[in-house]
Amino acid sequence: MAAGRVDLRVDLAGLSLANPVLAASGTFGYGTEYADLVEVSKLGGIVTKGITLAPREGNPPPRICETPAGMLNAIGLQNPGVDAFVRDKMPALRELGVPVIVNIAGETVADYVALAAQLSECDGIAALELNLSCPNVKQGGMHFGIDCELTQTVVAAVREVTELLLITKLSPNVTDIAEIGQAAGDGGSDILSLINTLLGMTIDIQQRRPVLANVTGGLSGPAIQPVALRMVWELAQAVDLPIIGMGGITSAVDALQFIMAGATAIAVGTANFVAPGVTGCIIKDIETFCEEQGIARIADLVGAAHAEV
Amino acid sequence: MAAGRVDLRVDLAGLSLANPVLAASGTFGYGTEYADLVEVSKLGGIVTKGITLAPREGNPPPRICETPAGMLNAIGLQNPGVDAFVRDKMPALRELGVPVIVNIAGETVADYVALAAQLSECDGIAALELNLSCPNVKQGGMHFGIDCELTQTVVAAVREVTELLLITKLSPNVTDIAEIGQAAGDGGSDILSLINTLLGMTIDIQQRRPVLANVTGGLSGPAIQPVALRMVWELAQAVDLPIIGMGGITSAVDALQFIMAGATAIAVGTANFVAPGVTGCIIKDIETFCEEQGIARIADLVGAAHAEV
Amino acid sequence: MYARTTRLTHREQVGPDCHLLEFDCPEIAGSARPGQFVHVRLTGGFDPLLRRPFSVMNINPAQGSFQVLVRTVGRGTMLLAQSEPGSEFHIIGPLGNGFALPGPPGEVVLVAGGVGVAPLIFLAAALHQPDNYRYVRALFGAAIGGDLCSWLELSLVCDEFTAVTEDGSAGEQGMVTDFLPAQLDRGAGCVYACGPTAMLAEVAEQCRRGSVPCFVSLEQWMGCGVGVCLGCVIPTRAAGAEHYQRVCKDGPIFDAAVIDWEAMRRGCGPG
Amino acid sequence: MYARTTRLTHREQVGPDCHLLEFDCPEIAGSARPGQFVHVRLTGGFDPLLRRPFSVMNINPAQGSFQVLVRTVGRGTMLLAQSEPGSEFHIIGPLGNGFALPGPPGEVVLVAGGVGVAPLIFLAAALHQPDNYRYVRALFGAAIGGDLCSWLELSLVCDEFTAVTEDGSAGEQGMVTDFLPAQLDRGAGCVYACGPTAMLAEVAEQCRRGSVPCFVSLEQWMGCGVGVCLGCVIPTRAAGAEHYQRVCKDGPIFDAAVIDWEAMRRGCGPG
Ligand SMILES: Cc1cc2nc3c(=O)[nH]c(=O)nc-3n(C[C@H](O)[C@H](O)[C@H](O)COP(=O)(O)OP(=O)(O)OC[C@H]3O[C@@H](n4cnc5c(N)ncnc54)[C@H](O)[C@@H]3O)c2cc1C
Ligand SMILES: Cc1cc2nc3c(=O)[nH]c(=O)nc-3n(C[C@H](O)[C@H](O)[C@H](O)COP(=O)(O)OP(=O)(O)OC[C@H]3O[C@@H](n4cnc5c(N)ncnc54)[C@H](O)[C@@H]3O)c2cc1C
Ligand SMILES: Cc1cc2nc3c(=O)[nH]c(=O)nc-3n(C[C@H](O)[C@H](O)[C@H](O)COP(=O)(O)O)c2cc1C
Ligand SMILES: Cc1cc2nc3c(=O)[nH]c(=O)nc-3n(C[C@H](O)[C@H](O)[C@H](O)COP(=O)(O)O)c2cc1C
Ligand code: FES
Ligand code: FES
Repeated sequence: MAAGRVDLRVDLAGLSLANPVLAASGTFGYGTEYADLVEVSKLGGIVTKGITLAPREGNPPPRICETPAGMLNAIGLQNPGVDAFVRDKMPALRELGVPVIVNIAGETVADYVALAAQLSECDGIAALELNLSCPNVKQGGMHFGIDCELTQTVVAAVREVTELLLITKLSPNVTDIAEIGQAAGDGGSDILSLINTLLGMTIDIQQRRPVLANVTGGLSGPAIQPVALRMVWELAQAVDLPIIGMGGITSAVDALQFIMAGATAIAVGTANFVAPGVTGCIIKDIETFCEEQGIARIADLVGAAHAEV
Repeated sequence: MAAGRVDLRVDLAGLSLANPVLAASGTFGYGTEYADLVEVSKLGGIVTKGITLAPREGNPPPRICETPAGMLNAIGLQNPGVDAFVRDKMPALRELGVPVIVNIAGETVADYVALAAQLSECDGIAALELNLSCPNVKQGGMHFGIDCELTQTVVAAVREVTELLLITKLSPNVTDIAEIGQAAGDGGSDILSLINTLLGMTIDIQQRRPVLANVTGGLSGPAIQPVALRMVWELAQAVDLPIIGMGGITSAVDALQFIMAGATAIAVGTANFVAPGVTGCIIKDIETFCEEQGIARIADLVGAAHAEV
Repeated sequence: MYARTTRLTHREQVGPDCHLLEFDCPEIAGSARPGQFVHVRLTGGFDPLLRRPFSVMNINPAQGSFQVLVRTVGRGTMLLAQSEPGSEFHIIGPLGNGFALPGPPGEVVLVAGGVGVAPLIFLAAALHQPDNYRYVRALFGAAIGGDLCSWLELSLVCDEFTAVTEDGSAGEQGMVTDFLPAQLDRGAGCVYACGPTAMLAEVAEQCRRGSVPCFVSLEQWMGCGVGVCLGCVIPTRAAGAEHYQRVCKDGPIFDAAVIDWEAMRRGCGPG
Repeated sequence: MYARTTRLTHREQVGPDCHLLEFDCPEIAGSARPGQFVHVRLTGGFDPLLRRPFSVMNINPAQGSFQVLVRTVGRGTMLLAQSEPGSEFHIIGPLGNGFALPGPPGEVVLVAGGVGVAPLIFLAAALHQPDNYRYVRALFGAAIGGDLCSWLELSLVCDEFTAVTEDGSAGEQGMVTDFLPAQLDRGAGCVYACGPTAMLAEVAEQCRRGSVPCFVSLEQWMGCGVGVCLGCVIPTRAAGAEHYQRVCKDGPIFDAAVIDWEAMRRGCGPG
C-alpha cells in the first residue's frame, strides 16, 4: 500500500476526527502551551484541562510525585473558572484547527448543568467531557463516577440542557466499569472515555507523612496501561457507544492495543510530559503499522482483538 | 543505638513474627524452591501458593507477560490439591523454622470450609489465608472478595470450623476496600491482607489478540505500589484488625511506607523473581533505618504516617 | 544454582543483530551442563523488570567464564547488546534440566535455527568429549547467511555440518527441515533441536514418523526462572496434573513426544 | 523553547557528589538567560519516567554548548553522573522566567547554597557584561569545603567573594546567612539567592527587614516543565486565583516578597 493511503479518520458519534489521537485533559493545558514543540493542528483533537463554574486555586503543594513508571498528581482542578475560560482560552482554542473537547467538573448536578448550559452558548466546542472521575477534590465528580444512579442522574440532567456531544469520563476506581458505563449511556451520553487516574499515594518515610499534601493522588503513566486496557476491553463488551481509551499510552503499540480492545479514539496524557512530540510519533507509527499490515482504514481495527477470543 | 538492638518482632493477632517481612503467596512456592538463594529461616514467615480441594492444572499458556514496572499473571491456581499439599509439601514446610501461612482458594463456601477443616488437622500451620481475590479463575474467590455479604458469609463459615488464625486476602478491584475489610472482620477474620493483583491485560497487536490465553491477568510489581499503599492506608483508617500489606514492595523504603500506612507486617511478591535475596535486604535495611532514626521497636512505626495528617 | 554479580568480560558482534557475550562467573562456568540457561537481570531498576533467560553456549571452567549468544529483539536484549565490557550483571544459574547425556546410542543429529544454535554448540562440544563421544551431524538454518551466527563454533565441534539459508545466500537453500529427512534416512540415534517453534514442531513430526527419539529446547516467558511462579508452562500430552510443564524447571529440554504440538502451533508463547 | 536531542560533550567530577556536564545544543546555548533551566530526559525508557530540571550554569553561544552542575541525589542524577561523554539526551529548554536583568540599581549581593550556585554563576557573568554591569558581592555556603563546587567559576565573575562552610574547612565558618547582615549593612541594591529552602527563607526574612529587594530561585517537583500540568506550584501571598504559582513557568525566579514562607517552611516540596 502506498504511503499516506491509510484512512486514519474515525467517527465518534458523528464527530469526525482526522485521526484517533487526542491530547488528554489536564496534560495539554488549553492547547497553546505546547505550540513551540507540538504540531497541534495534526492532532485528532484536544481535551482541555477540567473547568469548574468558579475559579479554583487547586490543592496545596506538593501536588505531584513520581512512582515506578508512573506519577501521582493531586492538582485539585486548579482552573480559572468557566467565565475566564470562555473569555481568555476559547479564542485561541478556536484557532487551533482541531476539534476542541471541553472537560468539565462540578460538585453538584446543578454545577454540571450550569457549565453545560453556558458552554452550549459558546462557539467552537466539539464536545463536552463530563469528568465524573477526578479523585483529587471532593468537588471533582468522583462520587458521581463510582455510583451508577448518580452517574445516570448527572448525565441525564446535562443531556437536557445541551445539544453538544456528551462524553462521560469514567473512574477506574470501581468494582464494575461496565455498569457505570451503561448508566452513563442510559443517561444519554454519546461517548464514553476512560480511564481517569487510579487512586494512589506515596509516603515520605523520613517525614513519616504522605508526600502529597492532599494525601492521595491519581496514578497515571505507563504503570496503569494494563489496567486501563482491561477496562476498555470490558466496557467495549458491555456497551455500544464509541469509546475514547486512555491510560499509560506512550507509543503506537499502546494506542493500537486500545483500539483493538474497542476504543474508537485514544488520548495521550502523562506521556506528553515525558516526550512532548509523542502524539505526532503515535499518529505516524499507527499509519506505518496499517500500511505494513495492509489495513486501509484504522476504523477497521476498532475492537479487532475481540474477534479472536 | 547499637546494631542489632532494634526489636523487629511484630504481633499479628497473637501470631508473633521475628520480623515483619513475609514472602507472598504464589511467589515463593512451597518454601524450599528458593533454599539455594534465600536464607528462608531469616524471614518473618512464608505464605504458600494457593491450594484448592482438588488438584488444578491451571490456565493454558501464555500465563505471564511483562508490563511497565510490572507483570501480568494468569496462572489459574495450578496446585496439587490439598491432599498432596499436606502429604508432600507440609513436611518440608514444617522444617523451615518460620511461621507457615497456608493460602486457600475455592469456588463455593463449602470449598473453603472443607479446606479449612482439613488443614486444621494438620500440624505446623500458623494461619490460613483465605484468598478471596484471585482474578484469574472463576473458582478463585474474587466473586466473593468484591462483595461485602459474600465476604462475610465465607469468612464466617470458615470461622466455624477452625481455630487457626484467619487472614482474609482482599481484592483491590473494588470501589471501597474499607467496607470489604469490615465485612471480613465481621465474619471473624483475625487479620486482613492486601492487595492481591489488579486486573489487567495486554494485547499482541501483530496477532490482534490478548497476549494471555486467559485474556486478563493480575497486575503485580512496582507499578501497583501506590495503589496498594493507598488501599492499606484506607483500610487502616476503617478497621482495627492487624493488616499484612503488599503490592509492589521491592525495598525497605517501600516496606516502611506500608508499615507507616498501617500494616503490621508486609509481604514481598514479584520482587522475589527479580532479586531472590530481596527479602533479606529488606529486613536488614529496615533494621538500619530504625537504628538511624532511634526507633527501638518496629511495631512503634505501624500507622505512624496517620498521626501527621 | 548460584546467584552472582558477574562482570561482562567480552562483547563481540557476530551477526546483524547478534552478540556473543562472555561473563566471569567461576561457579556457573564450573557447573553448567549443555541445555541449561542463565537468568540475567538487565538493570538495577525496573525497565525491564523481569530477568531474561539465555542458554549457555559454552563454558571455560579453567578461566571461570561462560558465553551466551544474544539476538537483539527488544529492550532487554538491546541493553545487553549495548553494554560495555566491565559492566556488571546479576545472574542466576545454571538453571533448567539440560540435555540428558549421553543420549541414546547411535549417531546424533542436531537441528539449529538462528540463535537456537547456542545450546547445541555446548551439546556438540560435550558429545565430542571422550566420555560421551558421539558422531555428530549438524543442520544449521537461518533466513540469510549473516544470521548463521557462530556457525564456525558449531562446525568445529561436529563431524558433519550443513548450513541452510532461506535465500540461499550461504550453504543450501531452503528450510532447515527440508534437509532433515535425508539425515533421518541415513539413520540417527537421536535428534536434538533448538529454534523457532514452527521448526521444532516440524522436526518433532519427522522424528515421530521416523521413530527417532527427539529432544527439543523450548522457550516461554519467564517470571522466576526457578520453578515457583508456574508462569512458564508449555502444554504436554501427559495426563492429569502434569499436563502443563515448566520450561524453567521441568525443561527447557523436553522429549518432543510429550509436547502437545497442536497447542504449541496455535501460539502459546514467544517463538 | 526548543526540544532537542543533545550530546553530552564533557563530564567532570567537581565535588564528592557533584558533576559539571556540558551539552551541545546551539539553540539553547544561543537563547538561555540567567535563572532559566533545562528539562532533561534521562533514559529512553520509563525509569525514571519524568524529566529532571537543572539550572543553566553558563552558555557558550559561539561553541553552541551550555553547562549544568548536577548534584547526585537519586536515580536520575546518578544516571547523569554515570553517563559517558558522547551519550545523547533529549532536552527541552530554555525554560522558566529567568532573573530580571538589569536588576534594581546599586550593588548586587548573591547568596548561593550548594549547587544553588549554578544559576548565580550565570547571573554574575551577565552582570559583568558591559550593558548590565553591576558590582557583585557573592556569598557561597556549603556544609564542607568539598561541597563548594565551582567556587572558582563564581569568584571569577564577582567583585567580592566569601566562602562559608559549616565546619570551617574552607572560608569562614558558619551558615551563609550569618554573613548576610554585614553585606546588607554595607548597602545592597538587590539580593539574588538560590539554595535550600531554609536558607532562602532566612535570606528573604533579612531582606524584608532591611527593605532590600530579593529574588530567589525555587524548586518543586515537576511534571511537564512547561506550565501545563500545574504540578509544580509553590504558595505565594498574592490573593485570589494566583495564590499558587508555577515554578516552571511563573518562576523559577520569584520576588521573595510574594512567597508564603510560612507554608514553604512547613515543607511543601523538595528541600
Ligand atoms: C530457556 C531459554 C533460553 C533462551 N536462550 C536464548 C539465547 O541463547 N539467545 C537469545 O538470543 N535468546 C534466548 N532466549 C530468548 C530470550 O530470552 C528473549 O529473546 C529475551 O528474553 C527477549 O527480551 P527483550 O527484553 O529483548 O525482548 P522483549 O521486549 O521482552 O520482547 C521482544 C520479543 O521477544 C520475545 N520474548 C520476550 N520474552 C521472551 C522469552 N522469555 N523467550 C523468548 N522470547 C521472548 C517476545 O515474543 C517479543 O516478540 C531464550 C529463552 C528461553 C526461555
Ligand atoms: C528549576 C530547578 C532547577 C534545578 N537546578 C538544579 C541544578 O542546577 N543542579 C542540581 O543538581 N539540581 C537542580 N535541581 C534539582 C534537581 O532537579 C533534582 O535534584 C533532581 O530532579 C533529582 O532527581 P533524582 O532522580 O536524582 O532524584 P529523585 O530520586 O527523584 O529524588 C531524590 C531527592 O531529590 C529530591 N527531588 C526530586 N525531584 C526534585 C526536583 N524536581 N527538584 C528538587 N529536588 C527534587 C527529592 O526531594 C529527593 O529527596 C533543580 C530543580 C529545579 C526545580
Ligand atoms: C497532571 C494531570 C492533570 C489531570 N487533569 C485532569 C482533568 O482536569 N480532568 C480530567 O478529566 N482528567 C485529568 N487528568 C487525567 C488524564 O486526562 C488521564 O485520564 C489520565 O492521566 C490517564 O492517562 P495517562 O496515563 O496517559 O496520563 C489529569 C492527569 C494528570 C497527570
Ligand atoms: C505469579 C504469581 C502468582 C500468585 N499466586 C497467588 C496465589 O496463589 N494466591 C494469592 O493469594 N495470591 C497470589 N499472588 C498474588 C501475590 O501474593 C501478591 O498479592 C501480589 O502479587 C501483589 O504483590 P507484589 O506486587 O509484591 O507481587 C500471585 C502473584 C503472582 C505474581
Ligand atoms: S519461570 Fe517461574 S516457574 Fe518457570
Ligand atoms: S511542571 Fe507542569 S506546570 Fe510546572
